[in-house]
Formats: sequence, C-alpha cells, structure tokens
Amino acid sequence: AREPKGSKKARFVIGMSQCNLGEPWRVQMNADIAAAAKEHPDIEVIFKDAQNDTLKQRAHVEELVAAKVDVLFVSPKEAQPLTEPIGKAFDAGLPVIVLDRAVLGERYTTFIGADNKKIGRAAGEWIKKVLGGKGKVVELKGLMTSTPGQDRSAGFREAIAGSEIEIAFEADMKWLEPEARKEMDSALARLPKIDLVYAHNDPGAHGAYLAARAAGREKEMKFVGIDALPHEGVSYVEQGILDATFQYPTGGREAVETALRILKGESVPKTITLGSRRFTKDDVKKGGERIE
Amino acid sequence: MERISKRFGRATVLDGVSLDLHAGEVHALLGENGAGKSTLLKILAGVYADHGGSILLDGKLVRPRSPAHAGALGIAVIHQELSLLPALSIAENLFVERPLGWFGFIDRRRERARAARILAEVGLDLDPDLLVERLSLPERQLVEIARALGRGARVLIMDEPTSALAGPAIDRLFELIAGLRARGVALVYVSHRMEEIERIADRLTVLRDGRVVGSARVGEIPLDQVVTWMLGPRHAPADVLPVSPSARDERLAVEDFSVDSVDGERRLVDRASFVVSAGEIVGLFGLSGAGASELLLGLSGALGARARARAVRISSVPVRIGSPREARALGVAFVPADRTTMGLVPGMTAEHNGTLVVLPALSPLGWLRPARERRAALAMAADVGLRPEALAMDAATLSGGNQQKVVLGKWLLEAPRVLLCDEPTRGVDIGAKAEIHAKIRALAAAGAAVLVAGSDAREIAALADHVLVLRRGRIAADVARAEATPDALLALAMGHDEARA
Amino acid sequence: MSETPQHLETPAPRSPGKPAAWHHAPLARALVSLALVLALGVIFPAEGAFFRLGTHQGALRQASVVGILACGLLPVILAGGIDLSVGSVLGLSAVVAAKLSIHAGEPAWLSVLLVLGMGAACGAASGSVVAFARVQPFVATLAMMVFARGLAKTTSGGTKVATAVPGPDGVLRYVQVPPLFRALDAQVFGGNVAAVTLVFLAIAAIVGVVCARHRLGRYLYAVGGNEEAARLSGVPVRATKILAYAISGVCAAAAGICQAAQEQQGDPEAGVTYELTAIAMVVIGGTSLKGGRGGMGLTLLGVLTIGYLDKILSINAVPEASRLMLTGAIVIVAAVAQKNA
Amino acid sequence: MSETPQHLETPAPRSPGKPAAWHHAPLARALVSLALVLALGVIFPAEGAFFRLGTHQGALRQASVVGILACGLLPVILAGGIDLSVGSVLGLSAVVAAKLSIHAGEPAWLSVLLVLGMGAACGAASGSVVAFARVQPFVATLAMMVFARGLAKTTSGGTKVATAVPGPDGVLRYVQVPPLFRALDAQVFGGNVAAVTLVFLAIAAIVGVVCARHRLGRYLYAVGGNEEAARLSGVPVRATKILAYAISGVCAAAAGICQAAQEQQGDPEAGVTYELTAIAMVVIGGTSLKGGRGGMGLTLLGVLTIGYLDKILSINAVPEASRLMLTGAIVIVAAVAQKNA
Ligand SMILES: Nc1ncnc2c1ncn2[C@@H]1O[C@H](COP(=O)(O)OP(=O)(O)OP(=O)(O)O)[C@@H](O)[C@H]1O
Ligand SMILES: Nc1ncnc2c1ncn2[C@@H]1O[C@H](COP(=O)(O)OP(=O)(O)OP(=O)(O)O)[C@@H](O)[C@H]1O
Ligand SMILES: [Mg+2]
Ligand SMILES: [Mg+2]
Repeated sequence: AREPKGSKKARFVIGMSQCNLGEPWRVQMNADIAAAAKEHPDIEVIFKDAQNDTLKQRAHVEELVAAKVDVLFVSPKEAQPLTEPIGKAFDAGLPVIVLDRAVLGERYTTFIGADNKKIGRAAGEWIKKVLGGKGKVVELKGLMTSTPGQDRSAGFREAIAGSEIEIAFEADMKWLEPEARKEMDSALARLPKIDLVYAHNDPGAHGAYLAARAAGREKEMKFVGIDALPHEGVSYVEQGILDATFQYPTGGREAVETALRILKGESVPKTITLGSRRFTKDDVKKGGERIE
Repeated sequence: MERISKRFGRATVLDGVSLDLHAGEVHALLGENGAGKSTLLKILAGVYADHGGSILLDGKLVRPRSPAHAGALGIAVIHQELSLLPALSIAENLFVERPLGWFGFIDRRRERARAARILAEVGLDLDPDLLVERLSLPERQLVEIARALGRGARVLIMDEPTSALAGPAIDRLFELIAGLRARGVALVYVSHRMEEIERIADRLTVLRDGRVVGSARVGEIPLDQVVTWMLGPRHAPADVLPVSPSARDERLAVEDFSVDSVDGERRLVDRASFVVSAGEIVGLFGLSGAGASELLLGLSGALGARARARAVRISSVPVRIGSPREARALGVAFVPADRTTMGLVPGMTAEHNGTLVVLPALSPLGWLRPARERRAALAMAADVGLRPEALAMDAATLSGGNQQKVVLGKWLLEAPRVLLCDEPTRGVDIGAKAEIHAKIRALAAAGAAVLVAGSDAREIAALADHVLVLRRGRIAADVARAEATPDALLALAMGHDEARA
Repeated sequence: MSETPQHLETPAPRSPGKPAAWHHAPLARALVSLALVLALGVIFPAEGAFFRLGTHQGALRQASVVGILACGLLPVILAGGIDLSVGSVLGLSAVVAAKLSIHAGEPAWLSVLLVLGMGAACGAASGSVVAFARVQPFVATLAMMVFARGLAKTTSGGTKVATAVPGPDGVLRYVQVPPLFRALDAQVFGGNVAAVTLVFLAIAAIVGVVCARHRLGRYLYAVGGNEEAARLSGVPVRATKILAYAISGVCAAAAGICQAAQEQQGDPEAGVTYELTAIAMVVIGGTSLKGGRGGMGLTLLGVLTIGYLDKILSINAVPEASRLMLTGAIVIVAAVAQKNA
Repeated sequence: MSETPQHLETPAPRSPGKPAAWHHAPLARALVSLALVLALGVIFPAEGAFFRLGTHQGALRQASVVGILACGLLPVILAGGIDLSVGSVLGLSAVVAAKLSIHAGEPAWLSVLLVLGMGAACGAASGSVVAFARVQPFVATLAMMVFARGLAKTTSGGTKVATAVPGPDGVLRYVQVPPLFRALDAQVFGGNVAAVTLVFLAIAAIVGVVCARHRLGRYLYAVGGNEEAARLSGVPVRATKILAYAISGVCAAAAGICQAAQEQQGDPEAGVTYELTAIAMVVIGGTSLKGGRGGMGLTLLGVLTIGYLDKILSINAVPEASRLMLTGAIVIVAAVAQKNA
C-alpha cells in the first residue's frame, strides 16, 4: 500500500466519500466509521464531504483514488453518475465498499445498506397494529425526489393497503424539522382528529410533536419516526416524545469490519443487508427489538 | 409644439404651452427655477411620452416616445443634469447609442479618431480614452455638448449648456451655435445668464408656473420686461454692495497647499498659499482645469491624503482636515459644484436633504424632532429662495435650479466659520441668485471666511472682496475688488499660455 | 433665521395637490400584494381552515423567525448593502443559545445577552470589512455566511444541541427544557399569540422607529441614496454601515434564540437558505436593493405576504412541485400588480 | 455597494497617452486573490496531489458548470441586475435534456437546440418582467427560480431521469447513455481537458467578446452605469435588459446540459444553491453588483479563485466544519488583499 503518514503508524488508509453532512444520519455514519477505525490503530480514514453535489462527489472519488487509498468507501448521492468512477476504481483493483445507496451494475466489491422499503413496511405494519387497523394518519415525507423518501413512503403504503387507515394529510417536509412543524400546523388546522403522525425521519416526527403540543393536542395522537439515531430518535422515544422509531442503520461499523476482512485477504459477500431495529417506549431501555 | 401639458401625479407642471421653433433660429426659453423649461424640452426629447398637446415637426404630427425615437427624428439634447455615463470613456460616451463598427462589433480605433476630432471642435484637448468620471464638471459639460453636436440634428435643445463654463469655452460654443444656425438648425437655448440671451438668441419665450407669459424677438423688448415676466410681481432685489469687513483678523490661513492627481503624477493644485480674514469673501477664478475646484475639495477634506499643506490654520489654530466630517466639526462648510453626484441624496425629500448637515443639532439625543426639522428646513428655503412646497418633494424631482438651492442651503443653516463654495448659484434664476448673494454676504458679515469659486467671472467679480486667479494649479494673481472686472479676470486666467478650455 | 422673502407670498397657482410623500403610495401598493394573497386564502380556504383563528396565529408564528431576520436586513438594505450571513448567524446563535442554556445551564438573561452580543460582533465584523476594506457587501457577508456556519458546526460538534446531553461516558442524560426556551415557545395572551410573534413585533417596532425617527435611520437612507453626497455632508458613513450590519447581526441572533426555543434544541443546520426568504420579504414590498428607498411598513407587508402565501399553500396541502410553481407565479403576479396598481 | 465614486478615490491613470482602460488595474487586483489561493495550494499540496496534472484538470472540470452560469450572469450583473434563477433553470434544463435525449431519443442537435431555446425563454421571461413591469430583478428572478424548480420536478415526475426507463408496466428498461452525454462527459485532447471545460471556455469567449467588443456590451455597461442617463442617450434599455437575461438563461441551459451529461441523468434537484456560487464568482473578481463595472477577465479569475479554493480544501480532506470556516476566512483575506493591492 502506501507509506505510513507522519508519526501515525497507520498501515492502511481508508478513503470515505460522504455525499453530504447536512443530515445528522450521515454525520452519524461518519462518526460510526471513525469510532470503529479508532479501535484499529493501523487504520486511518480520510473523510470527504461532497455537500450534496454529485459532480463534487465524483471528483472526490477520483481524488481518493489518486491519493492511493487502500480501501474506498463511498456513500453515493446518486447511483448513476457515480457508477462510472467507482467502476473505474474497482477495475483498477481498488476494493470499493458502497454504503447506503447502491450504484448500478456489479463493479464494486461490496454493498452495505439497509432497505428503506422494508423499514417503511415495518413501520406500516406496526402502525396498523397499534391503530387497530383504522384511523387518520398524517404522513410527513422526506424530499420526494430522493429514493429514501420514495421508498419509505411506498413501503408504508404497501403495509397499510387494505386497512381502514387513511392518509388524511401528506406533505413534503424535505427532511427538515422546521418544515415538518409548519406542515403539521396545517394538518392540525385542517383535521379535527389525528390518530398518528408518520414522519420519514425522526426530526420530522419531533417537529410534528412540537406543533401538536403547541396546539395542546399532543396527547391525541401517536408519533412515529425513522432513523433511530442515539441522540435523536432513540432519545425522543426515551423521553416519551415519540412512540416509536425504526432504525435505519448507518453501516459504518460494518464497513470498517468488512474493510479489515478485505485487507486480510478474506472474501466478502457482494451485498450485506443490514438488519433494523424498532424502538418503542417498552423496549427502548433494552435496546429495541429486531425486525425481520 | 402646441398646447403641451404635463402632470406629475397631481401636480400640473406644464399647462397648455405652445412654442414655435424655426430653422436657423435660436429660441431662448426663460423662466424662474421650476417654471417647467426642462420638462417642456424633455417632452420634445421623448423623455416623457405621457403628455397632452401635440408636436409638429416640418408640419407633420410626431410624438417622440423615447429619447432614441427623438434622436431618430433629428432631435438632439444637451441635458441640464448631464446624461453621461461615468464609467465609460469619453469616446464610448460620444457614440454610446450608435457605436462605430460593423454588424454591431465596435471599431475602437475609428471611434477614438472620430472622438478626437469632435473634441477638438468644442475646444477640448483630452484623451478620448479617459473615463468620464475623471473629468471635471466643465469638461463633462463640454463632452455633453460635443456629443449633441456630433449627432447632426435638425433640432438641437440646449438646457443650460454653459452653467459651468467660463469665458473662452462659452465663446467657442457660441461660434459653433452660429455655424449651426447658418446651416438651418433650429435651436432652443435655456440659460439663466441674461447676457448670453442677448448675445445669441433671436427670439425668446418666458415660462412661468408652466404657462407662457410672453414671447418676443430679442432686441424688441427691454430685458427688464423679460425679468418681470420671469419673476412676476416679485422683483429681483438689487445686488447690494458688500459691506467692508469690520474686523480683519485672520480666519483661514493656508500655506503651501497642494493636491495631487489621483495617479500622483501631477499637482492639480500647486503650493497655494493665502489668507482669508473673518468677514472676507475671496473669489477663486480660473479656467477649467486650473484647479479651483480641487483646491476647495482638498480644503474640505473630501480628497483625504491627496491634499496636503505645510499648514492650515483656522482662527490661528493649526488644523488638519482629513475628512468632510472633521471639516464640519471645525465649522468648515463645502458646497460642491456637481449636485447630482456629490450634492443630493435622491429618494430623500428636499427637506431631509436640507437638514442633513445640521441633523446632529436638530436631534440632540439622536431622536429626530420633526417640528424642529421643519422649522430649519423652512429657514433654509427662505435663505435660498426655494418655495416651501418644494420641501416635501423627492430631491431628485426638483428642477435643476431648485436642487442647487438645496445643496447650497443645507450648508448655510449652521453659520459656518469657513464657507467654501464651488459654483454656488449654478443654474439658479436671477431672482434667487441675488438672494443667495445677499445671504453669503450676510454670513461673511457675521464673521465667516468665504471662498467662492466659479466659472462666471461676473459673479465672482460682483461677490468677492478680492480674487485669486489660478493658472495650472498655481495662484497667478491676487486682484483687488476695484480691478476685478470680468474681462481682467479672464485675461489673467488665460495668461500668456494658450488656454486649455 | 431670516424673514420670509417676498416671493413666498406669491399665490402658488400650481394645483394644490398634497405633496407626494413618496412612501405613502408604496405602502398602498404593497398592500395590493398582500390583498391578492389573502384573496387566494378566501378562494381556497382548505375546508374552512383559513377562517380558523389558529391558522392565522400559525401563519404569524411561522413568519416570525424569518420576519426577525427581515427586520434586521432592512437597515442594511436601506444603506445600499446586503447581508447574506443572517441564516448562518441564526444557526450559530441557536447552537450557542442551546449550549449556554441547556448544557451550561446559564440563566436566561445571561444567555440572551451573550448570544445577542455575539450576533452584534458577527454583524460588526462584516460591516467593518465592508466599510473599511471596501469589499462588496455580497462578498463580505457571503464569507461570513460560510464562516458562521462552520463555526456553528464546530461549536455543536456537528450534532444538534438538545436536551439529551451526552455524558463523558457517552450515556445520555436528559435535562429540562430551560425556562428561556419554554417562555419563548409559549402562547401568550390567553394562548392567542405566540411569544415569538411578540418578539418579532417588538423588534419590528424598534427597528422601524430607529429607521423612521432616529438620526441613524436618516443616515441609512442618506448613505443608501448617495454615499458620496452623504459623506460630503458630514454623515459618518462608515459608522452608519457598521451599525447597520450590527443591527442585522443582533436580529439574526434574536431569531436564532427564537428558533432554538421553538425546536427546543440548537441545530447547526438551522436557518439554511433563510437569507433568501428574508431578503425577499424586505424587497417584495418595494424596498429597493439599490438602497435609499423603503421602510419597515413595506417590510412588514412583505413578511405577511410571503408568510400567508406559504401558509395558504400549506393548508391546502399543495404538493411540492405545484407549490413551487404556484409560489413563483403568484409572486410575479403580485409584484406586477403592485407596480401597476 | 461600498464603492466610493472613483472620481475621488481610485487611482487610475489620467495622463493622456496612457490608455485609461480602467479594467487593467482591477484585473491585476483580481489576480492577487487567485495567487493567494494558489499559494495555499503550494503550501498545502496534499502530499503532492496539488502538483499532479489531474488535480488541475479536475479543478477546471468541476468549476466548468458553475463557471458557465457565471458567464451568463456577467451581462445581467453588468446591466445592474441579478439572476437568481440560474440554478433552477440548470436543473430544469438537465431534466428536459435527459428526457429528450434519453427517453425520447431525439438527436443531439435537436435536444441541445430545444433546451437552449427553453433557457432563453426563461431568461427572456424574467427579463421582460424586469424591463416592462419594472419589478426588481431580485424578486422577478427569485420567482423564476422557484417556478423553474417546480417545473423541473413536475416534468421529471419527481424522480431522476436516468437510463433506467420505467415502462408502462412499471418494469425498468435500461437504455444506452445518449451520444450527446457521452461526448460532453469525455476528456478530449488526449484526455487532457474535459469537454465541459471546453464548452465553458467557448461560452466565456463568446460572452466576453460580446461584452467587450459588441454594441450590446456597451449598452450593458451603459444601462448598469446609469440607467436614466443611458435612456436619455438613446440606448434601448429594455431590449438590453431582456437580452442580458436571455443570455443568462441560455448559459444556464447549456450548464444544465453539461450537468446532465456528467451525471448521465437529469436530476430535478440539480443546481440548488449554484446561483450563490456563480454570483460570487462574478463579483469576487471585482465586477460590481451595482452594475456598470467589471468584465469577463475578472469573472474568469473569480471562477478560478473559487474553483481552486474548493479543490485545494478538498484534496487536503479538510473536515466539513473547518472547511467552511477556512473558506470564509480565505475569501475575506483574498477580497481585502485585492482591494489594498
Ligand atoms: N419627475 C418629477 N416628478 C415630480 N415633479 C417633477 C418631476 N420632474 C420635474 N418636476 C417638477 O416640475 C417642475 C418643473 O421642473 P423643470 O425641471 O421643468 O423646471 P425648470 O424650468 O427647468 O427649472 P430650472 O431653471 O431650475 O432648471 C418643478 O416644480 C419640478 O419640481
Ligand atoms: N479625479 C481626477 N483625477 C485626475 N484628474 C482630475 C480629477 N478630477 C479632476 N481632474 C483634473 O484636474 C484638473 C483640475 O481640475 P479642477 O476641477 O480643480 O479644475 P477647476 O480649476 O475647478 O476648473 P473647472 O472646475 O472650472 O473645470 C483638471 O484638468 C481636471 O480634469
Ligand atoms: Mg431646468
Ligand atoms: Mg471647477
């Protein structure tokens, strides 16, 4: 590989291209990677943040390849535009671990990610159960031009299809808490009775909760979010703000472990699908419950 | 032009004005400030398309809907508030709307050559590549004139073209006008300098409050009558002679004062030394480029470090004036010549413009006192002969002369210790001019030291106790009041070397 | 000073119309925009939601934070400048306010004072670069925008500063929402008005009075109208500019505290792109980005216009794509109608 | 905005003989900023990465798309306006270009022509609102910005327009990347220059020549310098403005095609916030947002300054928060250095 850098005795360098750090979930992914790498003194990680810009991320991938990293991690903003540069790196013999969002084709070493649709479906199933199969639901959606938003919506709708659950109000809150609070305000103005709020991320659910509380109606309904970051969703459940949150794992730790296996010469599966957990008031202390 | 009328909002500015222009004739348009002269001419020039009445050109009904359209009809204008573009060069300004070249691509070489020729015609010896913002006000006025002349118009409108020009430049302009007249161009000429009217106009029309009050051939009517037409029942107060200063203690003393050009290569003012006593009015006279304006600008602190002196003393106390603010704190007032770029804040009312200088005194704790402010503004209006109604108007919509009154008036409210004025009555009508002169004299009599610069040798001669004549940045002569006739001043200013302007 | 000169007694034959105080007409014009938007609400009341009091409370509350930014921007814009950093300073202030009052447990008055001081410092810094180094306001405040965002992320460690405080062992400890945040997030006057709306109105009143009735306000108009003429008239141009930006910074800090109070956390990403909305609020009423013209009345109408437009589209649950297109179209129609009213 | 009238302050040669082409001095000043940033690259070469050819190719390629936007903005800014819609028009154009060439399989020339025409129409629309209805450019183009983004989302159906084409039965069908996109995404001249960089340079050359050597360019400077004086001089002010915005629209459309080609898809979210960067590129060189002063040379230096700053921070893998703070600080230092050079 490459010369160790400075005083650090890092033998291996991992290059990590993150597509943006505006979202806490991605900050967490980087933090997970950093934490896992810290346990291995011979690993150093270089992080790059593409600020939500596909072309920038493409350049970052090329920069990391040019810097001769030993393993490349990419959490792509877009599948298609990054397929080619990732494929090129892979063809040149560099192990590439793709995180969270897949690229097209087969030219990468391993994909590690969770399934948004599955998680959305799990949320829908749970909601169906707690509402007894009927009720009025508000859906606060993530940016609907993004795949996670589309999948979390589609999975949810698949699960509640056929029940008497009605989506009485839906709006795109673009993953942002203030937007969620604003849209929830409108939902509250329109709907005299709301049974549950399903938000595509925890900040969205939290914003909805604050809106309902300001209207004095937070006891009337349940709040469900997705992501379950320790500082956000899980702590909201612990505080009794949210009723449930569904983990969308970052895969940061798994990525580092997989990288180590690759560096040791072991073979790794092409796809590692991460399991998810559900956290509710009852089980949050015990670390939630695994969902299938 | 027949029965032209024009309203701004609810105010009727022109009311059924008719005017005939004949080929080969100079038609003078007269009237006090705000009478509507510029507005009438702007209608002819296509600036305001929304007017009543009709315009006939060679017997055909026309309606200039834009300046470009008016230009195409053969109407060219020298605007009162100059319409040059400061960030463009002289050459670029001369051909701004119709650059020379092929298919819209500009041939700079050709433009430069043509520009040089046009400039020579008006007697301007300047590099056509100079940016207009680098020019002094008189130079800009000449460029504006050159531009209008270069358009080969059939109707040429001149709205106070000489308000900042001195003797030789005016002579040159009048020669050009005579040539145009001989070629059959119809000319409209606006000026507040009556002697100019006598010299070049064939006919005159007087406007008052937006109506024609009289029209006559020049020479067939005494000028007194014209002045009465202009001012109505109010008379021009006689220009009283200055009172001799009682105390002659030194108020402003300047030793070896110099101003560098921006590039530092030349001295625009070269080691000027002089003393102005309390109560004294000292004139500064020089041709364009002689440095009078720069001298005043420099003393006012506006030029910062470009102006330096061995010593400047006010009331015998050595001072350093680094900025206009410091100048104000020392009681030094400066009235710039160029009201649009340096004098007025457009968008603010005339009242607020007028009280800007004295605002700290009017708002002791920072909070404005509208009643006090109103009183101060009324006092200012009275000082300079501005109608009180005008105080509520946006300063940008005042007539040129009224704007000048505001620019001057705002400095007179605080009874400055040193008053520096550059062209204090540029474009002001003869009635108000006399009032302003009286006010300046009163300030001097109250103990101020006054320095007045200007292009009008008559005005300087009439106002000043003695006159410093500048030539190429140096004080060339100090002329006592008795000898300071306009002709003598001009002769001294031109010196032996051929004048630049 | 002197006696009334004779010519004043001349009867003024000019039509006696009232002097055209220019700011009256624009106010009426700006009302056209607001009326247009409200009419939309009446036409599409979203099953009566538009006629419920809560909707209007909500519209006001939501517009309040950005409205505070707009109030701060007004002096800067009047003086011919622009401040792109307000959104970031909001974010930074939210983080610092949360750190101080949630984590450090400082008393409310101290937190507020420190955060406002920091906002003033940010503004004064941009202002000084503009006034002394003569850097274009766009560039200077863009730099501050990026810098303050980075500082917000550094200060917060990249995550939200919330009531879940990580201990040294990594275990979360839950603390109370501080009284400052609770007070600002409350509804007052019998639950009829949000506290942040009151803060907004108070700030609007103060800034409005300063602009219209204080010497500084006059200087803002003078500097924005013609900087050189103002300088030659002895106006302290630099101080005026620096103060304008400092006011903007203080307002952004106040907005940051309100934002943190409403979210009950300090989000380093708070306020992203708010600057555009705030500038739009200021200028849509007719205040000119060229400086020297406009005022608080116009700004308030702008805040209401944009706030209500947002609310009406939201209660009607218009999908995102159509919402954007409608917003663009309505803004244009309102602006054109206002010009030709 | 901070510019004091040059008449009193800025050094510039007056002595006849020496041409007073004012833009020479500013060009030298703008070079100071770029030199400063490049010096940073030399000091922090990221283990030699800065001295590798690829880094510079990359810097140029990355700056190209936003650079094209900057080229289009120049005429608008010279004429005293601003165009906030360029990022959205880029996104809309990317979507339409992808629809046309991937889904509809139109030939390259037709797709390009249609998209450029659409861009021109968007620009001319904003321009007309500015010129005829006299709406402030900020408001008019903000409306267009929101509208075009909504239209992009509507056109694309909310998803990316990619080579995976959903059939009527919902099953994805994979099609080839169209030749247009492949050509624009290629490296030319022996792999040394990206095709998009060439497009950028070509557009810069054309717009630069128009601004400096064509009648329209002179009109732009005249209108931006003093609109009223320009009108009095017979300059066709409205047509000039509309053309300026149309040029901006065409450039945004061209940038959209390049973006789509590089992403091999049309993303309706493409170009969000690009307008800020593009405006910054134009003004950081010294072109004034007040209009009337500046030029293509300055703009190119601005593009390079910001492009390289980005690249240098990126190859050094500076973490997010510090990167933002550094960017802010360096921009200020560069701007101040440039003013005092
Ligand atoms: N845009 C405007 N809006 C409102 N009033 C205006 C506008 N332009 C001019 N006026 C008013 O019209 C009247 C006539 O002005 P005009 O400029 O024609 O006067 P003038 O005769 O040229 O005076 P001067 O000798 O001072 O140049 C003035 O009262 C002036 O204030
Ligand atoms: N900013 C400037 N940079 C360089 N030269 C200048 C500048 N301003 C004026 N000048 C030139 O300096 C010389 C002196 O100008 P100044 O304005 O003092 O002349 P003046 O004696 O007042 O004459 P007038 O005002 O009657 O033209 C002129 O040649 C003028 O063009
Ligand atoms: Mg006039
Ligand atoms: Mg002079």
